[in-house]
Amino acid sequence: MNKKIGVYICQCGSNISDYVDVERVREVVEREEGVALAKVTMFACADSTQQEIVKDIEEQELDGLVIASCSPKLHLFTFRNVAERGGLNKYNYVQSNIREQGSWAHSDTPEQATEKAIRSVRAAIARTRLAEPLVSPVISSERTVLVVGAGIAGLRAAVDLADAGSKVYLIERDHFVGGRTAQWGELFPTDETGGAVTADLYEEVINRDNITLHTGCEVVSNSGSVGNFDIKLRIAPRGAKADTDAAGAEGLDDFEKRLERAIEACPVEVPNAFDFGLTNRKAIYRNSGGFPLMPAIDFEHCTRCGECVNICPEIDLDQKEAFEQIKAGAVVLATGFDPYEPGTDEFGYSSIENVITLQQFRRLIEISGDTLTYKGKDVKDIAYIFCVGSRQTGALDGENKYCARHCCTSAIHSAVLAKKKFAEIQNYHFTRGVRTYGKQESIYEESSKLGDIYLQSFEDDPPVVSCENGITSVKVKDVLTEDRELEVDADLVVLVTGMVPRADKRIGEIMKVPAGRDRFFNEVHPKLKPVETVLDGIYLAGTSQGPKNITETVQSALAAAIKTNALIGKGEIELEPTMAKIDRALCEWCGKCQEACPFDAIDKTEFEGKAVAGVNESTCKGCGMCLPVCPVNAIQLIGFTDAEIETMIDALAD
Amino acid sequence: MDKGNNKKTSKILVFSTEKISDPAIDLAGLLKQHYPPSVDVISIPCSSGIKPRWIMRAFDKGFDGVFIAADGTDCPFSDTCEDKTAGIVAMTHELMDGKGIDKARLRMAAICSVCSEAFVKQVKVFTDYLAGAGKSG
Amino acid sequence: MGMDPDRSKYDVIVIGGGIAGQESALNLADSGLSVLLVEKDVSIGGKMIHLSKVFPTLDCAACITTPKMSETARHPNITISTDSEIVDIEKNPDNSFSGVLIKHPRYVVENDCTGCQDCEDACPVIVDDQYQYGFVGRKAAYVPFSIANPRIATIDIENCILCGACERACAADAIDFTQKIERTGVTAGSVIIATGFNLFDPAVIERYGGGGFRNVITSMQMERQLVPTRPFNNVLRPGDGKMPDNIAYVLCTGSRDETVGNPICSQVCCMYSIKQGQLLLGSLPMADVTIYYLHIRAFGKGFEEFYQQSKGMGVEFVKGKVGTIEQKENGDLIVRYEDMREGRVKEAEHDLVVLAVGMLANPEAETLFMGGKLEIDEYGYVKQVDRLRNPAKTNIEGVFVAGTASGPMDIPDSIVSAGAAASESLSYLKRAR
Amino acid sequence: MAKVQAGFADEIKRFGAVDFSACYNCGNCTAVCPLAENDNTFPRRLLRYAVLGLEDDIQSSPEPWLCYYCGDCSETCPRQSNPGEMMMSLRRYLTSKYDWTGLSRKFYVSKAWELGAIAFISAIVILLFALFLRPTADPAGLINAEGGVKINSFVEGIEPETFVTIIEFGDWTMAAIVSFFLISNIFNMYLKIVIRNKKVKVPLRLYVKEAWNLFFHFGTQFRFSKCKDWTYWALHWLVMTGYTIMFTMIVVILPWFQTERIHPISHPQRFLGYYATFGILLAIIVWSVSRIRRTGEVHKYTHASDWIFLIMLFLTTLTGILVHFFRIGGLIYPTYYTYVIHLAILMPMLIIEVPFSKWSHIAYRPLAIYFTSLINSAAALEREEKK
Repeated sequence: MNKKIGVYICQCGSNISDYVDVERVREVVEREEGVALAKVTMFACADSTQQEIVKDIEEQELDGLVIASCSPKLHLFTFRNVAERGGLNKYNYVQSNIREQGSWAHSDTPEQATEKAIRSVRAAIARTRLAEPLVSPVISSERTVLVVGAGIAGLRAAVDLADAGSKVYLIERDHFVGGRTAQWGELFPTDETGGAVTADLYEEVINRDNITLHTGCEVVSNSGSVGNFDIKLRIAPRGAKADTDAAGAEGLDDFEKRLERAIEACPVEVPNAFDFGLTNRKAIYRNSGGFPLMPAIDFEHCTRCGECVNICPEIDLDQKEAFEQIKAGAVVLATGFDPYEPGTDEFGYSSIENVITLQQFRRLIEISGDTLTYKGKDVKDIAYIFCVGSRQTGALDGENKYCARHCCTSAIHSAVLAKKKFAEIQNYHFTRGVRTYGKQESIYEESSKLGDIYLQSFEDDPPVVSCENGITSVKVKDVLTEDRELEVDADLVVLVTGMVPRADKRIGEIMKVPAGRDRFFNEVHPKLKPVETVLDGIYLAGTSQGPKNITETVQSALAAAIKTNALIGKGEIELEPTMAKIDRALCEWCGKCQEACPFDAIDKTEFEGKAVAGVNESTCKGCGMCLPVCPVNAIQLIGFTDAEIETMIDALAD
Repeated sequence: MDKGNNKKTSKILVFSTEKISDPAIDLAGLLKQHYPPSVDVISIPCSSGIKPRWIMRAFDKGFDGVFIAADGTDCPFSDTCEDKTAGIVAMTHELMDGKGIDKARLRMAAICSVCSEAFVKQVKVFTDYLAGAGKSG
Repeated sequence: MGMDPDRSKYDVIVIGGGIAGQESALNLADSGLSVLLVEKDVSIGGKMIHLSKVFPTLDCAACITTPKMSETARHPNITISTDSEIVDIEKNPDNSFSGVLIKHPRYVVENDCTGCQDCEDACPVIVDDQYQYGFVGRKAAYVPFSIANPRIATIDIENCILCGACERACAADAIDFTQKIERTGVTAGSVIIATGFNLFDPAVIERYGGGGFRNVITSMQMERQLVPTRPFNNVLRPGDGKMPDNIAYVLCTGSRDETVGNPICSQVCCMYSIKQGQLLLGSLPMADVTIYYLHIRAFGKGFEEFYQQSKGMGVEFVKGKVGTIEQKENGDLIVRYEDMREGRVKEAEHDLVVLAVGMLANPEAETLFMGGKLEIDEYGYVKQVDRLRNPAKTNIEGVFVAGTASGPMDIPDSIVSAGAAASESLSYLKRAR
Repeated sequence: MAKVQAGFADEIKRFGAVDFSACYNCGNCTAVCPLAENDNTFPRRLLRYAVLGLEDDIQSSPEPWLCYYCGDCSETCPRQSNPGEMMMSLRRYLTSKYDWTGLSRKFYVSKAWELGAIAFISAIVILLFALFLRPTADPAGLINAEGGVKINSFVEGIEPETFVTIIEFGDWTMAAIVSFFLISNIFNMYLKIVIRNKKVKVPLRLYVKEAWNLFFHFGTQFRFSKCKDWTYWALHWLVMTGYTIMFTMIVVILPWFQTERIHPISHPQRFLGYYATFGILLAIIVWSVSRIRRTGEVHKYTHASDWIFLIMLFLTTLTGILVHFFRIGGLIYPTYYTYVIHLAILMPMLIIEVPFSKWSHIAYRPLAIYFTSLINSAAALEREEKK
């Protein structure tokens, strides 16, 4: 108990010192037992302060360090590193959070915030007095990455992961890769088609030996953690071999034709989800331009008539689902988004015939011939209603408060596309304020110059879609025209629907990835850790983290790739030493701890002739679930021992 | 606790979890959603790792209430967390009964990583309850 | 620190030590590559280090940047060269890149200086402090700013009168007026351009006072007034030091404006103005803040919520571009705008006007390569030649672009883009081997 | 509830407006405009009406006439959508809409129509001279005491007084035609702006009370002086006064103006004539150079009607000057032939430009100010009554 402890109280510029009297905190804690020095700093995290702390540790021979500053979520590792540079064991450093849980939370009561800060720092000092120097265990890590989702983010991440030297499992729940991007035609700003972009990436993926692509595949379970995820995959039957080796000597073109005939032969027709139900497809199907080349069987609707097999013997209606157990060092979630599905009668959706979503409109442009027609009628005047399912505030109150970011540009680009492709199109945009940020402004300008008409409303007065005598019209109180009531008759109303998180939450549940306020997977910090999750070894790519356009999606996929590589590239990972420790003298094996452990990290072992519990260090994650169930209190969690917790309770209670 | 001291705001000890509920409490601060400053927080890895003796220690040392900001279904370790934490509360309640401590002085609620408002509401209601209980007792 | 003359071969040269350059360098260094980080200024940190709190989380910019700066400075795989530029980059037949690293003399021996600021006290010359955007003065011998990295002195030789006072004051004998420009040849397998952006200078807009009105400031100047290391320790209007109580924000100053040659949106001004509005309501509780806007571009994660929150806090939002600003005798300002919902022209009086200036391309990127081989887009930014597949790729194979060098971007986007540039650079090098 | 008519923008573009659909409604143009005020804001609001095709609203708006096209709006427009030229085009459009004959629209959108009409009227004038008026056989009596040419005596068998009366009759006929069309167009304008105004009813007494506006603004062009560059106003005022003086002299007091003898230079007839000629000529030169060089926002975009107007005015002035100096120089035949050509240009210019084209603004502008003041005063009265 003779530790010499250094205490630093950070003003955090003024974030802390505006409300907490840091000088008073310093004066009080300076008198605490073991405190060798107590200082106030402007920015504890600044390099110069770090150097000063290192110097203090060395010169004053400190053996404990307390920094009262922001949340440890931001700078725990920064300061542990400082401690180490001073020659201190990093676990002899304790952070006291007097900003998020101090000055900011109690900015209304500065005096009491100061008192709370004093208690918090004293508790940290008390804990430091008892802190043991710990050594972080190092585990070996698989140089394998599981990428979930083979949309543009997953495909692109897989390529760079593989190039950097990792083995990659790329899995896609659908039978075809490319995700949403494959569904779009010309893309902003280069006017390359989504099909072309995904085809290129697919080519890159299959040309790499160290990428294993599974389509029709999803994660069933995961029992491991960082470095060693034990993941079980289920591969749904495709009804055919996924690769095109089958083409053989026949040549690809002839093989193609045969596949077409096989599809032609299928008697079953169901709505085509790829075209958002605008067209039908057969029970044996391919997405337009989709990869892999081989068609897949929709077993839900297939009648097993065998017509297709007669033409194409490569088709195998008896294929069974398969399971594969893999080990991965890290996981990249590139699971994408769902387009927002408007409710019945939301802006006339599903109650008025010619009201469709932006995604349907994109497909409609793709599948239309020389003229744009919807349900057999020529389309000339198109009304676009923006922010459907996004920015749901005011009169449109809903659960999606966020802006879906890509849709303004996407809708305007689609409108320009339609205008260029088809004759006599007139576009009317009912916006809530156009958000073509950055260089995307150019498409807004182009569309205006082409004669697109923009109207605007605020959240309290959304446009109204109605249909009378077969004429659909949109009315709005236009803020750009003295709040005048204006009306547009439209042949087609396009609801500019944004992105929402996937309705299928299974992967999040299996990997236990938390979601944010917007229900997308949450990053740790938008600036410090934008592609990381709170779970070590699990990274986010693309729109699984939030709405993005394609460039941004690819950027985040690549950022996730390099972070993943940095983590597992060395083949070993340093772990937190926080884990359960059994007091074998006390333990009288009852098995309750083993039952409580979710990681199977506790086994029955023998010690001096009696049965006791033993902890497997590489599988113990330090959750502490075994602690309270022990009837004889024989288990301590390293870093959270009874002594440490209780001394903190005592300090806080004073 | 000294009964004559009921004018003082009730002291509450919160057990939060490093990955789930502590970020929510941080967020409450970030958004300046004020709550009583007599609420102190100890952060641990998982709410199902709280020992009843820690809670009893807190009552012994003068805390009016103990609040477990549980991981709930968001627990990164196991989906059994909720039940296990509830089990800890039940175990502790027995101990509290034995010492004649009002069982309502221990509360638990799942606080997700962004449930800052829920946290603030919980501790405010709890504080009010404890203040009322102090007066009547 | 400083250049080791024997070490002139690197895996990657990162040009620009702002947040994007640092993030790229760290990502590559963590992946085991050696990186040379070249920074033109005397400290790394770029623009971000001078900001106050950043949206939408409102954590202080310094709290995020300083640890990153120390991590970069300490990383064994990263060599930093401040006060430096790299010119005449060329692609060699073996696909490597070589260039000339020019290190400008600091007139201070980097390894000897302790950052004690004694020279600063001794120096008799006072000039405008560029890091405080002209609000206060600094000496000719000075430590750039309190959280600079490296935090050592430098001598502003253009303003120095060579009196020698600093030399006499320096206990460490670190002042050395004999330092010369050093030129070193460096080679690397790949180059990342992270040269950032320039701020729009509103002096060209006459109807906003052309830089002549006393109480019209830029958003960057307001940013400096809001940081903890601020010049006045409070928000004051520069004309007379009065605490403002009615502040106007003029959005799209120099952005989305063909007349100044910048037709695109700067992507950050809406959000930083909203953020400053929130911070101002915090530091001047009695003040009114009015934001004159065209469209609020709150598009990122948590941005719309942040915008709604500031409306709830009482920040006024007025749709309409400010046409003219006029200065009254007492320094107050009259802004004229159209209220299109009422069909009327309105004038409003404010005691401080903040011009939300946008981003412009940094033309330096264009001159890095021999013969101007690097392709620039129509807005002057480094051209991304394959935005949909390889967003960091430029027209020169092996050269990548990170952050705002490729276009306007906020901090989260810059960081992600820097990660992408690092990843593409890493893959490029691995494929080449 | 108003229906949006997307095609209307194209109709406006026929009258000259360039890329105005680029507008993103920032309101900068209105805010920088020194003339936009209170309820009469422009140009953005009018541009907006044009984009949306709110025809009735445009036709009932006096605002296009309240704009003097200083070009500030176009110069500072962030999207370079030329609100100033848009307002100019709206004036052309409105001129065509006030005109019930439909001729105005034809003249504006078709060069063939406009040039054809000019040629037609010129031909009539020349034909009338050629058919009915024979030059006198004896040129000796055509020189007056001052050695100049007698202007009213060149037709055989017609006394100078009679000649002046004939020309005066021609002038009056032209004035009658011009006035008939102009006044009926003005009435149309009055209906659209004041009578069909849905917001207010103008009480009769206001017509008298606000009448000073009409004369004051006609005489001073005061609003124009509020534009940033006073030289624009000065030049315009010079032209306007010169034109008015000239018009008065040739139509109202022709016998006083077109005299047989040449008055000394101090005589007001010569003095006023020189003033008018100088003013008009200066303006023609400045405007033409500016339009050719495209200096200043105002003259960046030139519609065919602008050039035709300038050329006609120039030719009229030039022939007028020539007649004057040929007279002084005693050149008999050049004087007479030039005089005929002068009339052959002047007549079509006045008949076409005044009621159907550009020159109608001399009436529409002060009237628009008058009508605006009527509406605004009426609205103010109604507001007061409500209180």
